[in-house]
Amino acid sequence: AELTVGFVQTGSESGWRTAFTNATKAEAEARGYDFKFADAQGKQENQIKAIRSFIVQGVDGIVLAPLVTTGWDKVLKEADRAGIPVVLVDRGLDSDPSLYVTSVGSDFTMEGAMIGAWMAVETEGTCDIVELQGAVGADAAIKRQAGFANVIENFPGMQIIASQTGSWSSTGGKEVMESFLKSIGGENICAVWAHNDNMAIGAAQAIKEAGLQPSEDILIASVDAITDIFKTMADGETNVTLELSPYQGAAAFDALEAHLAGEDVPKRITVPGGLFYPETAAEEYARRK
Amino acid sequence: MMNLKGLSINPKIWGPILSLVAIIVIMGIIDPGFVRIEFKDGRFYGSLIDVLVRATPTAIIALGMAVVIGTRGIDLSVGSVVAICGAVAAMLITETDLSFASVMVLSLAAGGVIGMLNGIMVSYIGIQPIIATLILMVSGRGIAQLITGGRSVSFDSVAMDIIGSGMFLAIPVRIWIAAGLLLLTILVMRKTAIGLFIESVGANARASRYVGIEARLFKMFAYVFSGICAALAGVILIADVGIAEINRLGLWLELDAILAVVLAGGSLNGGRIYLGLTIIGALIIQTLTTIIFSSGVPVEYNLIVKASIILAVLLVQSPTTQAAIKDLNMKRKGVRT
Amino acid sequence: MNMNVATAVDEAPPLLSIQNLSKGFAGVRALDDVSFSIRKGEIHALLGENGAGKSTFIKVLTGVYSRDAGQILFEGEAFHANNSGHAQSLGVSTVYQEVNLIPTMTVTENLTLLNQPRRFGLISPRKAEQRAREMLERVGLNIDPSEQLDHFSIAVQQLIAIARALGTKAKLLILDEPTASLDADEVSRLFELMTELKAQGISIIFVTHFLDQVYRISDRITVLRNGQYVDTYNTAELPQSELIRAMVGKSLDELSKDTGAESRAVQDTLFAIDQYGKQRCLEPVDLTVARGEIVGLAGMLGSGRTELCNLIFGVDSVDSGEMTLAGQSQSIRSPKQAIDAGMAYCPEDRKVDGIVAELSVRENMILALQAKRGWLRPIPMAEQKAMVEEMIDRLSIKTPNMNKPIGELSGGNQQKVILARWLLTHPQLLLLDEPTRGIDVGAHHDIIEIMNELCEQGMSLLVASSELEELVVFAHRVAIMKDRRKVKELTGSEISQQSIVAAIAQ
Amino acid sequence: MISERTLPLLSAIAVLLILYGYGSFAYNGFFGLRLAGYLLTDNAFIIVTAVGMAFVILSGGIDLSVGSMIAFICALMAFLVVKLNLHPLWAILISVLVGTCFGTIMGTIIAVFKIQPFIVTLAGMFMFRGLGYVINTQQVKIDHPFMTTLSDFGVYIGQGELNFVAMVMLVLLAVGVIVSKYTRFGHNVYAIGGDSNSAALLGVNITGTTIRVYALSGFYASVAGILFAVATGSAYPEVGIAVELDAISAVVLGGTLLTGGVGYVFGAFIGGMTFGVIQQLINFDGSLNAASTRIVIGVLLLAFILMQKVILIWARKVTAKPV
Ligand SMILES: Nc1ncnc2c1ncn2[C@@H]1O[C@H](COP(=O)(O)OP(=O)(O)OP(=O)(O)O)[C@@H](O)[C@H]1O
Ligand SMILES: Nc1ncnc2c1ncn2[C@@H]1O[C@H](COP(=O)(O)OP(=O)(O)OP(=O)(O)O)[C@@H](O)[C@H]1O
Ligand SMILES: [Mg+2]
Ligand SMILES: [Mg+2]
Repeated sequence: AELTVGFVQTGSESGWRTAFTNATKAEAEARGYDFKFADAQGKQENQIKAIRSFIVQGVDGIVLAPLVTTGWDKVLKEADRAGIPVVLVDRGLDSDPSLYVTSVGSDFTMEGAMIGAWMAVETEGTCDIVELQGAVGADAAIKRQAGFANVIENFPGMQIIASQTGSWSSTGGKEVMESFLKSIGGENICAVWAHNDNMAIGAAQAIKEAGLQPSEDILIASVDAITDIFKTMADGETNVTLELSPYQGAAAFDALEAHLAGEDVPKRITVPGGLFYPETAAEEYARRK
Repeated sequence: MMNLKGLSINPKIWGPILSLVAIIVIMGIIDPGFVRIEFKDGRFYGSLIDVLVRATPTAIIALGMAVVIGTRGIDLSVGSVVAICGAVAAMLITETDLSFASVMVLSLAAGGVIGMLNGIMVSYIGIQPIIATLILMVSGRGIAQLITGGRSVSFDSVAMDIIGSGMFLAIPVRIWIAAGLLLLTILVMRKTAIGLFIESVGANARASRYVGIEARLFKMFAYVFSGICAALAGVILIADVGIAEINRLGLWLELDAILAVVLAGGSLNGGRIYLGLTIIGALIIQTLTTIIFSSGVPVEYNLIVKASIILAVLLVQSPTTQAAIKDLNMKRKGVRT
Repeated sequence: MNMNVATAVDEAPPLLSIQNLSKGFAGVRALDDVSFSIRKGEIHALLGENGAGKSTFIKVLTGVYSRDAGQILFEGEAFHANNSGHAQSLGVSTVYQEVNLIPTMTVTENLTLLNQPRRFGLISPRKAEQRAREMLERVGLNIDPSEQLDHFSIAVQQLIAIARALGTKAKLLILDEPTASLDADEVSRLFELMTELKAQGISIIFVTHFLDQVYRISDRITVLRNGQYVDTYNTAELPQSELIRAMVGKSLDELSKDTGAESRAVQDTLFAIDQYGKQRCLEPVDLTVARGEIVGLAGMLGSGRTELCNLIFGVDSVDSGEMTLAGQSQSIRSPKQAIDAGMAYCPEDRKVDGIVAELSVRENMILALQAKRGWLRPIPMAEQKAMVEEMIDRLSIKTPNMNKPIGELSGGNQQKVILARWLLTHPQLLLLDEPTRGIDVGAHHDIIEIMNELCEQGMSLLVASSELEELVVFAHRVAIMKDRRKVKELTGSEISQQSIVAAIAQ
Repeated sequence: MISERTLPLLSAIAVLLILYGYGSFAYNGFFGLRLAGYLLTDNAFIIVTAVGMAFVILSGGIDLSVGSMIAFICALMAFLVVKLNLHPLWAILISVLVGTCFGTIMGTIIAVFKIQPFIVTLAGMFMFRGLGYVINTQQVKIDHPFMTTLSDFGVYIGQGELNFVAMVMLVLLAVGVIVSKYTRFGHNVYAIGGDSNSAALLGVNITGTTIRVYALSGFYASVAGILFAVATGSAYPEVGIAVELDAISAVVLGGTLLTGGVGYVFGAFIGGMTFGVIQQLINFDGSLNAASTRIVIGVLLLAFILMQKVILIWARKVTAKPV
């Protein structure tokens, strides 16, 4: 019989998130699932409500993209009691692993480390970096920061000299970068490390308007690989972006089906991401547009 | 002393201006770089210029908000209107061959239409403003996502670049736009009777009805105007970075706009509208933000700093403090004579 | 008259003694070095023109405003109320000039606020309602106390406010223009109560503009003028002309008291309504007003005068009947339409329906005219100023300048501004609901003169008033309302206070 | 007793029942104690916040700080329990005290300095969120057997669970209703919301009442924060974003006028449940994408309000007093 699967998404806070939702939905349709979608609008409490509504409806499985890593024990126990398996996507949980089937996703710490490593190579280990964070306290931000810090710790010539929140947006990124350029001086900044592409796009604008050449005078690295960043990169304004795969649905559904079939599923499934450089940017942009 | 006496005609008017000046002066003493303005590549360059440039969207929205608040209303939907109109403008630029002028007109018209929906809900159906506009605040971003299909839209447009970061007479174009809008608004409000009617409706809607003012029409007008202002801000915001990110565009702008109006002395209970001071209010907020960004305060202290300074400004301006200062002055004078 | 006779005779220490009290507002010295005293168990009238400082005095006394200088002794001890509640707890209970109750609460809640009866520590609604009924009974009101206050007319609210003040145990009761919109029966009732209280040794300060009431009830009179103390008199020893001179500062010609206006031949009908009414609100009414005629509307509280005016002016919509104005049939659904048709309406409740408190005197005055002209044709500032100045002059409105917020004017002066607002629109038919509410003797006289003048110029007036004396003076015809229907019409020589009272009582 | 004053609340209840009825009719499992239990639990902390907010709104004010207050209290709880190893009971006590104190401070600024509540509480909103960040920027698990006991405590009624969180909510709701109706403080709140000038002239202590109103709101918001911490056993700095808007709308949907003086505390419960039911309707449908979800929420809100208006007009006609 066809499976009924509920998908609890965090919200639609970014283009990447929308792409993720769409990809997952398309995958479910391709498999002929009865697919139920709940958008939590960026609130954990709404995600909990959605899980409970799926429990009441008696779905066959729940796919959860947790907004935060903590606070799930109770509701996951309820799902467990109702015999409904839960698969995590996008990020993991700080919970008893027996409460979910598996966790599909990328590794934020790893991503931070990859960017750090790229920057270390590019600048030969000497670089004053400014950081554009997303919202304070976002899990992704904390882990990427940690991974990044782990790497640059090894290079005495590398340090983060300023850090601010650009609230995930290009206007925010631009505004913060403008202030950095004034207060620190463009010539004293070697690279920008933006926690998402949008802020990188804004930062590049600010650098340009200050009469400097982004990606040459100041390096720019970011995460997400949204479509628009490839355009900017192709224009030679940012240096690197890290892809976060929005195609996690297939892996999650596979795991769910395997679990329902009584097979063993590994607790952690990592979907690969990769760095993208200006060389392939134009091509990627054309492909993704 | 004479001078000060002249200034103290109305603490309500001088409060916000002096607060702004005080913040800038204090910051200038701590960090002279903050107040330095250079002339470089045919344009002015400096943190204070950034403040002006960055404040324009908030200031423009706050103008509309001031008028709405004058009618004893509130418009929570402006952030979403920014997103919708940004989306409309971006889509029109990328997907059609319309001239830039038509794009502008259509985008602003979209804002006007949404404002009209708000206006109808508030003044003709009688829904409380905060709820009526909350409806569009929630669903408006959804509409914006529908328009672009949920993705962000980047575009190339010379005209938009000019709006976003162009210069005219060495001053950013968007400052001209904001100044023009302010002037136009003041003209419309003060050289016609609209301003009087709106203030009257806001201060006492019943009495206004008795004198034959069509309260509903003018309330409606206020929301339409607010919608158009938000649309204009939306266009400026996307022009700034050449990309319309509907998911975050204009998020929480309504709070800053309301804050600007209230800092300017506007009362949420309706009545007097202070257009010029509203701009000052927006500048105060932006100055704070820019100071926080350029001063190296750790991120997690941003909000505390902002809240503390706002509170300080409010406390100094408050009627109670003013009265206490006056008392003190009187006593001092009393001792002297 | 330095040492006034009244205090010299009295040796007992006064209940309240006010010494050198001063209070200034921006640009106005509302109270300037005022001293006098109130005895135990007397009714003390506080008189003066509009803006003389009576209300300010009361508010300073009860701590609503802080005083700039001066001392108050209450039972021989320094009295310093921080606010009205404090004053109340010290034994001073006040009914302020405008009705100051909570419109959104029920009558019971209003009456028992701060003094709710309790059971087991919680408020007992049943006992509260019972207490409210008792309080209402004292002032002769038979209404359902569980109804919301703003469902009642301003006069009823006034009575409720009085009932509330009477219900609190006070040594000094202050009533600021309590009778402004009451009719004769209610006034008598109130006076009985005041006499009763006086017998219990309670002192009362009483503010009014009705001199006959002053003579009926008060023991002594203190007159204020321009914020300054004029003198205190024994009522019995002071002729009315003297009193007026003390208040106004000059002697006023004997107020022209002709026996009544001539009736006009109703040949040139300007305005007519035919079976005008609304279910649950007003029984269908027929009424005509001729060009240049003043028609009075008389009746008891709640008889439907205000309702009739509201219906005519489109504040409320009728569901039956027809209206013609200047020969044209009208269908009026909103005040705007009424104004466009040539009407104007000065409503009864000036605080709620009249003034726009934050706006200036000038703005308030031109508001109706401007609304009539539409938003596109603003009245040039110079023209505005000229018009406003003329009106301030003509109605002798007391304000330091025309840019003062109207909310800061004294009650009577606010009323004059609202009247001026409508005069500026030059209507064909002017509806006035209690137009002289809270207006002082001098101005009262002026206003009646203005009304006569206007009707000479061909304007027609429909005036609802609880002041029969006034109606008799200027009305050419009086329509009498009772239980929301028109019961009788009196013309010309038929009009007298007695005949009106008789018609109402029928 | 149907009086004019209760009509808005009654029509809100009617519309809530209509919505719930529609859900029960359209979706399997919607009707029943299980979802009912979930509705009470899931919306508990919004409703608790809204009850406090109801007092503020009835007094003619507004409190924008509640969402941040919840975040701050969560962070404080986590700090006290995890970092300082305090027993959760102590942590709860301290948190409630601190929250109430902050409310009192805001109330004092509003009342004594006569600054508009909107802006004072907006500053409070920034301040508390900021304080939350300063205490910790991480997501913290509050692991303590006592917390688990609390969150697991509940009585089953059929399939539905009435758990600790829902119980606290119901108790606080009852307390709120009683305070608003049967205490002098409650009446004073209505009085200053109805007309604060008149209230002052009648002798109501405006300053004291205002301060207490915001203290009360601070109290309710901090309990809401604790309920959140108990329900999820965790704390993170982004908790409660925009909860102030949810709480305000819950109050207003429950028939209370934002201008003050008119409405009922119980309306906060109705409004909060309405939001919950609307959300579950959308979840049960399960076919809406993110964009349509927002739009449908808006449309349902509008429909709710319009229905409420229609019922109100109809009821006024039916119950209008004959002369
Ligand atoms: N709050 C205020 N602010 C400024 N001026 C005020 C204020 N209240 C009263 N005044 C001024 O003080 C003067 C005295 O006013 P007050 O209300 O005491 O007069 P009154 O004798 O009660 O007159 P009325 O008979 O018209 O009620 C007036 O000139 C008035 O304009
Ligand atoms: N004595 C009363 N008893 C009960 N209800 C009353 C009384 N007086 C007024 N009302 C209420 O007040 C409302 C307004 O009456 P209205 O103002 O039309 O009467 P009015 O003749 O103008 O009297 P007023 O002199 O009070 O203005 C009525 O709807 C009625 O419900
Ligand atoms: Mg007075
Ligand atoms: Mg009347």
